[in-house]
Amino acid sequence: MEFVKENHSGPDLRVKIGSLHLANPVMTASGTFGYAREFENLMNLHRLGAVIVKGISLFPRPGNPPPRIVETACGMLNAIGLQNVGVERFIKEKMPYLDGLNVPVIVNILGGSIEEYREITKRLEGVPGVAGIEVNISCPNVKEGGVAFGGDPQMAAAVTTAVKESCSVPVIVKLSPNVTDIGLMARAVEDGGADSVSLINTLIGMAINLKTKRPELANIIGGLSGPAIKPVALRMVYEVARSVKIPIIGIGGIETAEDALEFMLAGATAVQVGTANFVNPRASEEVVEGISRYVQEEKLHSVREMIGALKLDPLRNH
Amino acid sequence: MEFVKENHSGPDLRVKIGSLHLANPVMTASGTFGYAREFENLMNLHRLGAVIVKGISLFPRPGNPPPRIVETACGMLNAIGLQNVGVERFIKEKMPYLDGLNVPVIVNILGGSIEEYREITKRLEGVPGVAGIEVNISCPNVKEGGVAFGGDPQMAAAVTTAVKESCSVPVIVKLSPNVTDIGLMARAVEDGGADSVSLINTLIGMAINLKTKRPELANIIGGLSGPAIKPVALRMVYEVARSVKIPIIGIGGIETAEDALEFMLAGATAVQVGTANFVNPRASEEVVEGISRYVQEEKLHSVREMIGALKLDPLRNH
Amino acid sequence: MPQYQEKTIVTRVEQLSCENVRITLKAPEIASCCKPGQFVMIRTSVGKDPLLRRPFSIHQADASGHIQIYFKIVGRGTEILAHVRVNEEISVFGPLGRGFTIDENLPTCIIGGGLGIAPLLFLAKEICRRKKKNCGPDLIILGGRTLDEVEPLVNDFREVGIRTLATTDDGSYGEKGFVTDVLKSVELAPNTQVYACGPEPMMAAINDFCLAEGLRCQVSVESVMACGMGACLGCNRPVGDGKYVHVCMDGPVFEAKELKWNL
Amino acid sequence: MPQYQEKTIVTRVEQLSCENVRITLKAPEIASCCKPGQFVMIRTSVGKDPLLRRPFSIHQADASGHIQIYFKIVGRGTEILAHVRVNEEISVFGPLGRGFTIDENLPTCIIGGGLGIAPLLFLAKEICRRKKKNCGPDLIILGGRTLDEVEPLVNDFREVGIRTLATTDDGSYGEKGFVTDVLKSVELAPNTQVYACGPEPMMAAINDFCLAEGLRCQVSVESVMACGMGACLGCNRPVGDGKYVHVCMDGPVFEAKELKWNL
Ligand SMILES: Cc1cc2nc3c(=O)[nH]c(=O)nc-3n(C[C@H](O)[C@H](O)[C@H](O)COP(=O)(O)OP(=O)(O)OC[C@H]3O[C@@H](n4cnc5c(N)ncnc54)[C@H](O)[C@@H]3O)c2cc1C
Ligand SMILES: Cc1cc2nc3c(=O)[nH]c(=O)nc-3n(C[C@H](O)[C@H](O)[C@H](O)COP(=O)(O)OP(=O)(O)OC[C@H]3O[C@@H](n4cnc5c(N)ncnc54)[C@H](O)[C@@H]3O)c2cc1C
Ligand SMILES: Cc1cc2nc3c(=O)[nH]c(=O)nc-3n(C[C@H](O)[C@H](O)[C@H](O)COP(=O)(O)O)c2cc1C
Ligand SMILES: Cc1cc2nc3c(=O)[nH]c(=O)nc-3n(C[C@H](O)[C@H](O)[C@H](O)COP(=O)(O)O)c2cc1C
Ligand code: FES
Ligand code: FES
Repeated sequence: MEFVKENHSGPDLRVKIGSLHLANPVMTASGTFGYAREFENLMNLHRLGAVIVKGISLFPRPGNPPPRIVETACGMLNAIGLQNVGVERFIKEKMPYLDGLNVPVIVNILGGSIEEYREITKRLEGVPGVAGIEVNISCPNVKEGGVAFGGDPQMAAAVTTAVKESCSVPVIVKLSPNVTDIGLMARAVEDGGADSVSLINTLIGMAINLKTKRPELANIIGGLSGPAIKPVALRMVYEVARSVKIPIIGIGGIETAEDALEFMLAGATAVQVGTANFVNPRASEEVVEGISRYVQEEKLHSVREMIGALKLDPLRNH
Repeated sequence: MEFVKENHSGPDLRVKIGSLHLANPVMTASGTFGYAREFENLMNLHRLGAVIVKGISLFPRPGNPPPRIVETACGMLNAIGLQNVGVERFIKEKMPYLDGLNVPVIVNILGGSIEEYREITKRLEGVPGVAGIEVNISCPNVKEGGVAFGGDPQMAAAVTTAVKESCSVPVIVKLSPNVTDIGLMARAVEDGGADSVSLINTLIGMAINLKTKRPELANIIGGLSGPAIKPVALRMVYEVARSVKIPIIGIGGIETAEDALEFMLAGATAVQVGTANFVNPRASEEVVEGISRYVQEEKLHSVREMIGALKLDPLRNH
Repeated sequence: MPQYQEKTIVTRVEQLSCENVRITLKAPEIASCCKPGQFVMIRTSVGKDPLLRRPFSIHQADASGHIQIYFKIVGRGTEILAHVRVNEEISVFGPLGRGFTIDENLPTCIIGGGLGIAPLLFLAKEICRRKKKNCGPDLIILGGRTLDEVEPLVNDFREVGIRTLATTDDGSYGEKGFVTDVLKSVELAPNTQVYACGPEPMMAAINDFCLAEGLRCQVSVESVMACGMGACLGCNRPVGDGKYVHVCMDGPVFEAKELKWNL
Repeated sequence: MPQYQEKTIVTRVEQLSCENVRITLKAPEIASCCKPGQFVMIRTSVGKDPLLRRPFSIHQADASGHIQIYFKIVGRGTEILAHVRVNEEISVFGPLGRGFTIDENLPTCIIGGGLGIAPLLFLAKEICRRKKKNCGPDLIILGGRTLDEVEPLVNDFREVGIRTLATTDDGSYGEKGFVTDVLKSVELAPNTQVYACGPEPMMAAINDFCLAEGLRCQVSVESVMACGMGACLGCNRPVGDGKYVHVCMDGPVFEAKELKWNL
């Protein structure tokens, strides 16, 4: 039996991502939760299924000039420009605190070349507290004319394999939604060795200020997140669930336990809460609480019963 | 001079789509304005730049079973299933009224094969009042395993050429946003002979009802429209403006004149108002009025000064 | 068919029960031309969320230019509407759809269940007006799950001058049972025109009854709606043979026997 | 640094001028620990649109557990906020950011322009409290475009017990001119601590003046914000050499000389 009946009283919320056991299916999305410490006064970090930290690159990155964010209808655009302290300072300054949390820490990584992804992964391998790696492939491959890794199945598979070869922890590949065929991308990284896929990253978008006649973001384009993108995210999770066998982590506009459970019905084993953390710093904990209540109220043996439990036969009563 | 100074007093709102002269840049998006007559009591149809009617197929289509629509955050999903009366009844029952309007009528067409697109176009050629054809390529090519025409540059170009060969009116190809590279698609249909591209059609999305554990739409997936998608639409218009020379028609979440003018700044020559027609039946007329006011207040010689006028140099005051 | 998009002013808000609210709106243009069974589309938010308008039957309309809607709080739109205050402005668009067909020469039986009662007050009043108050053989049956759903409206119906019976599923008000139990227990003239609005199973049962008894039956049905006026084709309802009708244009009132029921 | 996400209750709404509103909130946790110059993030809508919270300086905080914000209606969020009513609930999250550093041994000059006046009342009161009301050499200069932006607040500042001068661009209230004109015309002790908040050009001019005169100057600046607490990295501001500070964590109060100005 994969999930041994434990001697605890609460509902069974445990899920597995590859070899990674999570106490519940709720993680925080990369780039929306800082390095977790920012939230320590505002919520109980130990309640989370996992923490995913801001994307880390081989060297520090200053990020884009301002303005970096702008609100849109039921969403927001960001062009942070992957600002981060780099893998060395991350390990030295951020990991000790994260390692002290009683929660698996998944490190989101990014690079401009396959070698860079490999290097970061090697550097993270064996660092205490690193429970998994999430590979952000929505970055331009600088060696291949700036085409995003996430838009090309071959490149995505190659990155996956490079990362997988360089570490022993589970590797989650985070898919870009800006593609014609998300199922194809998911299969490519599954074939490349991914233990799991997470989706979606942000949709590429743009906002314009009519008064200044200028883009709202200094970077011109940015990534769209929030409730606005939830329907696209749900559809992609549903499609990917039909394309791969590895566990899926659903992301996109999740604000409540209901949202999270919908992603699980569509086929997700776990979820990530992103933009909602900005609106309600307790959002991710409230999602855990709500799922827990749901599992109890619906008298489920475990939350895992929800995974892919969407009914497709026509409802007579509709 | 392309636009002869006319002897009218109002601001100059005229734009050109191929050989088609429009009194102003505001059209109604296919599928959101019925066959125009539905709105005759509610607004002044003659104020529109053009009317685009519900997509027409070679034979009548009953459409999908209910539910066909569901609201989402700042948007809606639809899976109408391309219900329409077919080209013959359209010509007989709908065109006479439309022809009586003092406004160019653009017929949106759809098909399951290149031949079908060609047939419909031939049938429409020479029908009084048909001022242009908009080709919806977001349909599955039933002969090619159901891959959407709009997701494959070769197929999209082939459809374009077939339609273009079969009529003398301007051909607008309506691009699907569900692609990795929208610029590539736009170039393909430009090379195929399109006089213009319109974008975006709906993003594919899904909604789930947690209570019933079922998709909200009988068709499972549907098309996302409304303010939620505006940032994606603006970005794609901006990208396409950098990829092709033919005029661009911007679509996606446009509710106000400000929205429309933002699309023009991004590179659109004209715009279409879609979902907003449901919320405010006078939306398209109000967009015309607002643009007219803007051109006057900003003392522009013509609205055409707005096309692609986005400034990209960094604003010192930001 | 005239249609108006009006900026209406809220003149009265009545909390009829914990979840049921009645709102009176100054809407002179819509009030001047609407008919029983028609509906309006109401914008519940000035922002973009909730985006779409919500459909509501016209509960009453009067010569002074007011209309009323009567609704239950079931989600975000109705929640917002329930909190409007007097003098606030609401965008209302209508009247929409095909209403009830009235033949003043026929005896009438009006049956409402739960929120289905909403359009029937306007209907009862119009029938009474057309019949010049000669409503002796006419009957109204109002049903609901509990007292809350029925009692607050019964007086308004009684004042119309038509005999009104009430039922509740739990017996907390009127007869205990379903409206169909009452329907079966009363004597109806063979040429009675039945009007029904309520949950689908109720309307289906009434239709069965009417078919068996050879009575005419008109029903008012619901569907999701984006536009309410024939533009989106979102409000379809199967009528068999893979054919559909559109609730906003072809209805919301239909001859009961022409429909398929969602049970 | 304690931070709270509080469900606050509106206890007072003051329309100080056509566009400027002051709201008092019962927020005991935030009131108990906030410092002048800190801000709060306020949710203006319960729905999903507008989605993000809006940042507002803490205008006043008192021992009875109330805080105040003072703002101008500039867009949708502030429009909604301006229409809240007493007893309504608002979600407020804070206190956030680094506030002003106060040295009670230094003479003080507080300069506010337009909405930049907002955080300065709390600051003036705290300085006065720390100095045990010995504010003889201290000075407050409040400026704005017109009377509307200045006059409604002048009394509150005068009551603090610090000499308060006012200017308006159009001369409709106080001296005609800019706050910097006044600043240049008064005598300031050489070790004066200047505090400024207002439009960027004003703060830049004050910074220039202070640099020239060798005065200390702290400013409170703005930026767009998604989270207000260091999680999104959206609120950056260049400080030269391609380096950034983050207004919500490193500010909003900075040493003026460390910043680059957006002119
Ligand atoms: C022609 C017509 C007339 C109507 N007249 C009335 C009336 O007079 N009084 C009244 O109370 N209601 C009436 N309705 C139903 C009313 O439109 C819905 O209750 C309302 O749209 C719900 O909006 P919401 O935002 O509160 O709920 P949502 O947040 O949109 O939905 C909340 C829940 O209610 C369900 N729901 C949504 N729409 C409907 C619907 N049309 N019917 C049943 N369940 C629905 C949803 O599936 C969901 O479970 C009418 C509907 C139609 C089509
Ligand atoms: C730390 C901090 C403290 C603040 N304190 C106050 C205060 O005490 N009183 C007050 O009135 N305002 C204050 N502001 C500004 C306030 O946050 C904005 O006015 C508010 O967010 C606008 O919201 P809105 O939805 O009304 O406008 P939106 O609809 O978001 O925007 C409307 C217009 O206002 C502009 N705008 C948006 N945000 C800002 C901003 N931060 N600064 C300038 N222009 C902006 C937009 O570019 C747009 O043109 C503060 C900002 C920060 C960062
Ligand atoms: C401000 C911001 C920064 C982000 N940074 C990252 C990042 O560094 N790496 C990454 O993989 N995703 C990043 N994302 C994407 C989110 O992790 C998430 O995939 C996306 O926002 C969709 O989820 P949401 O709608 O719940 O926000 C960022 C998103 C936001 C809003
Ligand atoms: C109910 C509905 C039906 C539509 N039908 C069609 C159609 O028949 N053909 C087509 O090309 N686009 C169709 N569309 C897409 C719209 O024309 C438009 O491209 C899209 O809705 C985005 O614009 P919007 O956000 O302004 O609605 C439909 C959209 C909606 C909402
Ligand atoms: S609701 Fe749009 S057609 Fe009926
Ligand atoms: S506003 Fe999010 S980091 Fe400052």
